[in-house]
Amino acid sequence: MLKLSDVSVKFGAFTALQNIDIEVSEGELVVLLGANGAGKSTIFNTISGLNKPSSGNIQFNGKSVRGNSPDRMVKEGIVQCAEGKKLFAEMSVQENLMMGGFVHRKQKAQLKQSLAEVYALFPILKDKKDDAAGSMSGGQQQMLAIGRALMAKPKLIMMDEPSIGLAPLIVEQMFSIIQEINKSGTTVLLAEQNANAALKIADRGYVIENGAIVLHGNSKALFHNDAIRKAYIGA
Amino acid sequence: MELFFQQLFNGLTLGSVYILVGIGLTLVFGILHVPNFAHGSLYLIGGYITLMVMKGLGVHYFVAVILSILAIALLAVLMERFVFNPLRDAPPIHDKIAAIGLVLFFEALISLIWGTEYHRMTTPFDSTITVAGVAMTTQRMLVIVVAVVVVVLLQLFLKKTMIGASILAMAQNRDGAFLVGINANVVAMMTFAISGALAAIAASIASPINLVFPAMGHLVILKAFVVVIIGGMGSVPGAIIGGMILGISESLGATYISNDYKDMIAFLLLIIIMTARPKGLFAKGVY
Amino acid sequence: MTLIKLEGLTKRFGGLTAVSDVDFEIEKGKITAIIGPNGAGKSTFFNLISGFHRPTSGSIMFEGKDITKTPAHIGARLGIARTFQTTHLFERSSVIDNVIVGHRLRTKSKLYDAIFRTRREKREEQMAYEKAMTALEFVGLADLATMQVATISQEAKKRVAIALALATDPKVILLDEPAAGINPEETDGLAELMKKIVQNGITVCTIEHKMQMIMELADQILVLNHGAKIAEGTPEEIKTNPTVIEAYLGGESVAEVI
Amino acid sequence: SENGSASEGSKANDDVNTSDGAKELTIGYSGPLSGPAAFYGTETLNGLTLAVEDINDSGGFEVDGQTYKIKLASLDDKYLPNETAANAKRLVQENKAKFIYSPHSGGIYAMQVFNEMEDFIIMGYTSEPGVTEHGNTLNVRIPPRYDSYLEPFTKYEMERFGKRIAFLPTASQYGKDWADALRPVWKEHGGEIVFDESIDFNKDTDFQTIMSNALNAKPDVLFIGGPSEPTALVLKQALDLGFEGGFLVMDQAKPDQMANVIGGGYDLLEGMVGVVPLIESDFPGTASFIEAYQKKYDKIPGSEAGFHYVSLYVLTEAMKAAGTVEDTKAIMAALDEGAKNVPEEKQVYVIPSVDKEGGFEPALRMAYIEDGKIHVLEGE
Amino acid sequence: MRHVLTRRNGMIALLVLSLVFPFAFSENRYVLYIMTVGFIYVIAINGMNILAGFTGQLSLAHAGFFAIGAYSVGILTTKMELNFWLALLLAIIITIVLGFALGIIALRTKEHFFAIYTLIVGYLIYLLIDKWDGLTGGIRGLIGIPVPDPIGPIEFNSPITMYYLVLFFLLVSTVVTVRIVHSLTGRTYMAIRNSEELAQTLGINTRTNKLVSFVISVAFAGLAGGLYASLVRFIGPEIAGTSMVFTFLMYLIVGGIGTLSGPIIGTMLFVWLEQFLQNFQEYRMLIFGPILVLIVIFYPTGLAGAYNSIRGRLRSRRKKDRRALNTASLESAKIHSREVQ
Ligand SMILES: Nc1ncnc2c1ncn2[C@@H]1O[C@H](COP(=O)(O)OP(=O)(O)OP(=O)(O)O)[C@@H](O)[C@H]1O
Ligand SMILES: Nc1ncnc2c1ncn2[C@@H]1O[C@H](COP(=O)(O)OP(=O)(O)OP(=O)(O)O)[C@@H](O)[C@H]1O
Ligand SMILES: [Mg+2]
Ligand SMILES: [Mg+2]
Repeated sequence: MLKLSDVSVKFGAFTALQNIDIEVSEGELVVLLGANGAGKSTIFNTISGLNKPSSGNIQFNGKSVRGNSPDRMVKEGIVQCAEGKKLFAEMSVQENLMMGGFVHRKQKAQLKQSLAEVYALFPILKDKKDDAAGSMSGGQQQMLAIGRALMAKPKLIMMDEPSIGLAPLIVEQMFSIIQEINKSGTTVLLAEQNANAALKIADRGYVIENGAIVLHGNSKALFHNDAIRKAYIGA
Repeated sequence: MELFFQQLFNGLTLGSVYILVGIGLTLVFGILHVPNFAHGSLYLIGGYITLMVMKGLGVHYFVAVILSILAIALLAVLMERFVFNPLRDAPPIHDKIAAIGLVLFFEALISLIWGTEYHRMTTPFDSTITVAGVAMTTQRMLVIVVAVVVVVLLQLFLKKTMIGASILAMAQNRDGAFLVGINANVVAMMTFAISGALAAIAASIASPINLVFPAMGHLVILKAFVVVIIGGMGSVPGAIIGGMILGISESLGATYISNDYKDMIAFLLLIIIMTARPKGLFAKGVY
Repeated sequence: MTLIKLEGLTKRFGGLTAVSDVDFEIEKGKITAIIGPNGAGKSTFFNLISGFHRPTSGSIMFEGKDITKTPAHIGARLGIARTFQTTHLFERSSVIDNVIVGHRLRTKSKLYDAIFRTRREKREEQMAYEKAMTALEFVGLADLATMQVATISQEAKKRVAIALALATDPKVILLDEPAAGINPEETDGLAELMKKIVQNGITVCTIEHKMQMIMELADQILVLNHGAKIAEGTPEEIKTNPTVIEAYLGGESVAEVI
Repeated sequence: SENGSASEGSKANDDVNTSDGAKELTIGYSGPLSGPAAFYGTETLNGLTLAVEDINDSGGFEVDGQTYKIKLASLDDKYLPNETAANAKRLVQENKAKFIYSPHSGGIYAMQVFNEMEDFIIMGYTSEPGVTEHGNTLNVRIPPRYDSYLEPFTKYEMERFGKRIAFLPTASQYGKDWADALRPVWKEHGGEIVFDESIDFNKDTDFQTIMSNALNAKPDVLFIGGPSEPTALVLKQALDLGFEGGFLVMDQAKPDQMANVIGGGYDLLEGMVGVVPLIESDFPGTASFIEAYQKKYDKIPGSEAGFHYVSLYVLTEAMKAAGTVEDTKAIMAALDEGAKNVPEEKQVYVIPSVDKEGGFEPALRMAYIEDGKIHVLEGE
Repeated sequence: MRHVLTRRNGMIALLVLSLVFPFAFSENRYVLYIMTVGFIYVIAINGMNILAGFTGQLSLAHAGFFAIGAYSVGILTTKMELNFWLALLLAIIITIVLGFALGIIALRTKEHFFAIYTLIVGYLIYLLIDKWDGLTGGIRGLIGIPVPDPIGPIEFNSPITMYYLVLFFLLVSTVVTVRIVHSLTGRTYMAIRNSEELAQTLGINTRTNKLVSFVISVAFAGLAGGLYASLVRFIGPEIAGTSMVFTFLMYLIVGGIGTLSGPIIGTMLFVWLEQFLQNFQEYRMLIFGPILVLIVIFYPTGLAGAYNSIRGRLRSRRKKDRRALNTASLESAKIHSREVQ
């Protein structure tokens, strides 16, 4: 479904990504593991069209989407739930969610349906639907960000460290929600540092270090890999 | 009492013009987070185009106004593309300086093309109606009517359509807007186009009351900033209230306090408001 | 011994009560952890202690002195240092320049000293520099001193933020989720660092979601939910507290997994 | 613009021999060529340019056996006095100009600080009496002083409309000085000032507010003035609000231009008294000047252009009479004689004499509008 | 070789140049005058730089304070007939007092609001000068301001002595600026510029520091204004106008805001550029406007900033070699990528 071949990204003289190859098939849940600054967010931003690759190719459903503008990518069905949330701070929770469905703005009924689904997933958002997004706590904002991404009815959702700053209870919920989202037919590409939890729900994984992929395989294999246990799972 | 109502009417006219200019400014201010000092130039050129189209092509006033709106909207879009978009990541002071560069350029250009003399714009709305001792020219009534209509339409657009909401969304988080599939460039251009169109409308309907001349943008822009600040930047309802406060306080201040000091009254008002509420009257609680 | 004593601490934002009638004591020389679900009011709690927000009601005593109404910069001078949930540094400056400013509050040089480059100014500049280097060495970043902050890793930034707080010569240091977004190996390093800070006589107070780390590290834990205190006690007590499990931990197994 | 600008010839100009054996003499100009007052500045410069061309085309002028041609060096000062000062220094230093024109009192005052030290003559165009009151010995005032208009204007308006006047002049210094001078005169003749404010054309977006207030005081006459166009608009707004009295108009505004602004002929200006527009004048040189000006600039000249034109003839004639192009004192002393020697066909205005302070003394004239027609009244 | 081109040597060279400059142009009072006016602007802009460039607070009332300094000297010397030096001292004190009062209120606002608040205050100062005829001479201005009174044998009635007088104050203001920027106080200001919130948690009283910075800034403006009054000897309200403050700002940005050499580079360059462009008369804004826009877009850190970054790039060549190494290790990392089963 999604295929990155030999993608490199440069920021000025600094090479952030080096010859990345990633493949995600329809319905899969794939995790990207990597330390801080390894390049996970950069990969996402490159797929989203926020960064331009200096070389390599990106294909989605067999079509080259390299160089597409970010809004085109959303229309294609690739939606990112970014690190740092990037919410509309002064709009209400519900308005944020509605904006999430911007590309489907013509289908009013479908939007309503999606909104109900998101509220079912995150009841707290419904309680706070008229509050300004900026006034919510870190964790609540994270839920809103995911909810907003879901509103776009993505074929592929990319989640950048969704568990960051969340309470354990919520983290657990979050991972099961991700699993649920995946099961309901959305392909998921997940960036995580919490390798333990991520590998438990993922089908496959890639390990990124210093902007390059050093390891990849199915999640079981990765989970039992010594190097990974040492670096990402601890103990 | 007659005088009071006359001045109230005058204040309404003035306020309507301030509102139209102020809303354009506040929208751009909200999106770019930068005061566009070149907004006065859009106003200026808007006035000239209406006048020159009327004179040159001999078309009806309304036709000229529509052409002017289109032209200024386009010009504003070009401004966004070639000046403000490249400066998106620069510190805010830079936009101000670039805007000043634009002001200097456009004023010189206008003087070069159409000379530096004052022009008067004559319109079909030149008759006077007197109601209960209050003299109203039809042009002045047109100013108020147009302002009301434009403001209502704009508010509907921003609040009731997703495209309009996307403008508000982008004002708050540009990257976030990208992520939900809003083409931020299109929105930025659209905002500038609206802002330019409003400036053109304001200039076209206010010029028959005043004159058309190269410095006419200066008069309005400073007051428009007062309107924007009183109303809170990016807030359309705020700009409406700000415009009315300013227009009416000016006309009543000139009547009951002093004409010489009436500008000071308006600006002192702003100083007092900002001293009490450092972010303007209608600043939002969050952030 | 009690370092900070809170009584009836309450903070409202409009209709929302972010912190609600909390009584609590922070022990000197210990590590105190604050946990609770998202939006429980933990960060707000810190904002109140550090003087960033003023409480709606209640009082804050620091070393027996009432500091309920003192602004943030005075709090810092009294010895309350903090880091932010989202790392907050002077991105454009070098690491060392960042940390030097941290010691500014312990210097007295004024404009006069700057213009005439008085002996005091020179002495204090030297002092601030040394202090900053010490702090950087303490957190293990001395070799990054001249790097620009924007170019260093997330984990290093967290350490710089701690060094910056340490450079203020604090009595207590408030850390808002220091381990968020860093990997397990680094988390261990951070725990070590926190222990080292306490050993140096500085009280540590931290907000954290990483239970494994907290349960090992903390001497005392405060649990907030909906702004109110729902429990307080040692890690053992908290781990087994049914209210906490229901509201936050969500089953014993979780604490071990994460 | 058509004029050579300052630094093109930065050598000492009067040494440069042109091909026909004539020497070049530089006349400096510093005025508003950009910004809000540019229209006014351009007008004055145009009049001067036309005179320069006329003089040069007719072979220049001869002083003490040497023929001179004039080179005009013009600089823009945006109406800012400190810019005028900088420009004047530049014209003196780089262009060796001995005569510098400036059409605004701020610039003139700024030059008066150093013109005697630097030894150049200020050719000032302002009717403000103040500029000749500080005893500057190298200062020429080209237009008539406005205080001569006060009496006749007052009498005319009072007789025709009544004694109640509302003051609404421009808020410029010039407008204020005019108002200060008019007040005692109006009262002396038994009049009453029922409203006394000013309008700032640079800051006000709408004059109707102040006009409503003024008319509320039920005046018979309105005292207005400033540049022609906004003045005309003020007048029009008074009519819109139903005013039917007279208008006493400051000398800055010209009836012909005002009529143009509010559209059509003089009938809307009924009841106004003011200065005579150049186009309504019939001095020996007026008609040909207007024609030449229209041909070159495609518009009708105002009196500023005319006065600038004639002033350069007065100046060259004064140099001839003094026998020097260098000795500023001698030239100042010869101005009166110069004025008398201006060739008749060049007399766009007749300047019978120049007073000791360097002020031109043209005959007093005023214009009034009755029954939709302009009438000119010649003074003695 | 590298040692010759140090910043200090550059400064000395500039200083020597400015000291001998009048001898080369002793005949041309125009050139001296333009230089002197430029230097006066630099003094004012140094003040603006301390506040906007280093403390991060853009005050658009700066021209207003320049005018207050100028009018104080003007009024005190003409109407009260005070000695110039006393008047200058008083002028600075007056600007400081007024600046202090304004600072206390205005600094409650932040960012754009502060900029616009001060813009409006500046405009009010202008209106006040314009309307208060009795004190300021109103729109006509103040005429006949005397040259500075002689100090011993030194008289100030020639352009050269005025040049040196202004140069002296320029040096003083520059030294003061440099010292502040390189001190703990300067670090404090920059901390506030970079993040006011963080500065507060570090125990910095941002209010007081911003206020002091504001006061230094207006004191420079007042000094410059006072010198301006005695140089031009005729002042009108337009020196308080908005176009004046934007001119200052323009010079500062083009030279490089937040750099030490920015004010002098930007000012001297533009003051002369404007003189040069006089040749184009009414076309000159058609050239000048776009130049300004282009500079701001392509040299956002100003000319001084551009120079610094070029120097920085030359210096960091060595570091680049290290980066290459980094890339090489990535290369090998790729080779090691393998699939685990
Ligand atoms: N816009 C940019 N300009 C310059 N460098 C950048 C930019 N964005 C990212 N980088 C650099 O690229 C590298 C990879 O960053 P990235 O944000 O992709 O890492 P990450 O794996 O997502 O880390 P984290 O876990 O901290 O989110 C880092 O060294 C970062 O500093
Ligand atoms: N400045 C503010 N204005 C209005 N509401 C606020 C403000 N700051 C916080 N809140 C609200 O107070 C509540 C507590 O927020 P706080 O940031 O303290 O939570 P937290 O416990 O730190 O959560 P997290 O673990 O997600 O960071 C939240 O509901 C939040 O929306
Ligand atoms: Mg990331
Ligand atoms: Mg928090």
